[in-house]
Amino acid sequence: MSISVKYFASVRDLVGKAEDAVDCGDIRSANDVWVQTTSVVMPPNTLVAINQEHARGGDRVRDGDEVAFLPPVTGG
Amino acid sequence: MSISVKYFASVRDLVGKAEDAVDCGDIRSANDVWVQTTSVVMPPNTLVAINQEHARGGDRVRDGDEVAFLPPVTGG
Amino acid sequence: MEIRVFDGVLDPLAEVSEYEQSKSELAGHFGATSIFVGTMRDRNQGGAVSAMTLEHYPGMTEKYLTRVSEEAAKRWDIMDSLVVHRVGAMLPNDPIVVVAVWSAHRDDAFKACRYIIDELKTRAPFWKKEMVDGGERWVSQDSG
Amino acid sequence: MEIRVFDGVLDPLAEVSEYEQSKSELAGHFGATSIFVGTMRDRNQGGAVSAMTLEHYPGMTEKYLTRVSEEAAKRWDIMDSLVVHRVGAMLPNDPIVVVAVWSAHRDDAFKACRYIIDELKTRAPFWKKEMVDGGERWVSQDSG
Repeated sequence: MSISVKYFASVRDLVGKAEDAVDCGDIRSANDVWVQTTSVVMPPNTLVAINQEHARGGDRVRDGDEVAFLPPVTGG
Repeated sequence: MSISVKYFASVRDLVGKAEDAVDCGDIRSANDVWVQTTSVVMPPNTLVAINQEHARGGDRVRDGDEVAFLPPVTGG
Repeated sequence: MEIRVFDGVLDPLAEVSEYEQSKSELAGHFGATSIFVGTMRDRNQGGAVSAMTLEHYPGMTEKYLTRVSEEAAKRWDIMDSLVVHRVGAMLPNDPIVVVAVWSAHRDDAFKACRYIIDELKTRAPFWKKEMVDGGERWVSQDSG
Repeated sequence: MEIRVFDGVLDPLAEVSEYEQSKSELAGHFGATSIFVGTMRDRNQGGAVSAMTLEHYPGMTEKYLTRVSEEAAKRWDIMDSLVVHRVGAMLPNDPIVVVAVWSAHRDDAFKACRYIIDELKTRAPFWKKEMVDGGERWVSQDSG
């Protein structure tokens, strides 16, 4: 098992990939996932989703979770 | 010239006619038109229109005016 | 801006589509459309209703529908509006009225559409007579 | 209650008509329908826009559209709702989203429809990329 990671829209353009996967290891939070999988600073308005639920960067993530980084939404 | 009078919906049913005409004579207000053209008491929620504008029973009417008596409106 | 009152079958969303397509100056400029459709229900004031007749005051009706639409256009930043109201005999599930407002943004569209239908129900001279068990009755107040 | 996200041409009022006709249990019972249509404009943030691509987060989008619709149904007295949102490539004047709410009375219909589109714009994971003079840009905030 590992954590699957998704990056959307302008965040995907920024990090240069749409998906990744990372071993849980010493990752505790969504913010840790960002740090381990990207080489850039997270834009300040970035949204986090854990298992397709809006969440906070400091929220706990576990093996098997899907973590996503999203820019502010602009639908409708 | 005279005042043309219209009665709508339940008011028409009450007074038993859809239209009438009355000489201006000593008529000053829409209420006077009602008294001169009907034999019943005006229902308390009756609306008055003068020349197709909402008005009050005490408003002045003149020769050539169109005066209408309307129940509360229920469109839409 | 258009208002219309007629005796016949109302296809509310076809009216909106046709009007929108006829106004080529709207294309690309509006971002929000708020539409309200009022439809005859088969119950009112706790009783079954089998049919209805809508009467109006020709002339005064059109005057007030125009005025209400103009008031909405002054009060909110809208690009166009349409009001079509049916009169005459109708049955449950028949659409009675459609109001549509086109605007750049949704707040203006929603508020103007709501204003037009609210004011129509308060000021435009329409009257409903319902067929109920035991005969006919004039509807005495707006059912919302 | 139905929500749908798809890549293709959206005919918003045809969606509403078809859905309403498919729900025979609604017939005669609803008196008010509030519909909102969001349409692509040819300008945004002061500049001309020639085309747009809408991206979303499959799965999460549907979850939030369902949730928002359910919240509206809990909060107001409504009988049914429909949300259809387009994704993919589109041009100015193309409809993007339609929300429809059926209710006995208009206050519930208007408020629930407004709630659904407002919450959709705040919480549902959609992103717009616009083609403008000089290239592409991600839209950074709701334009209303």
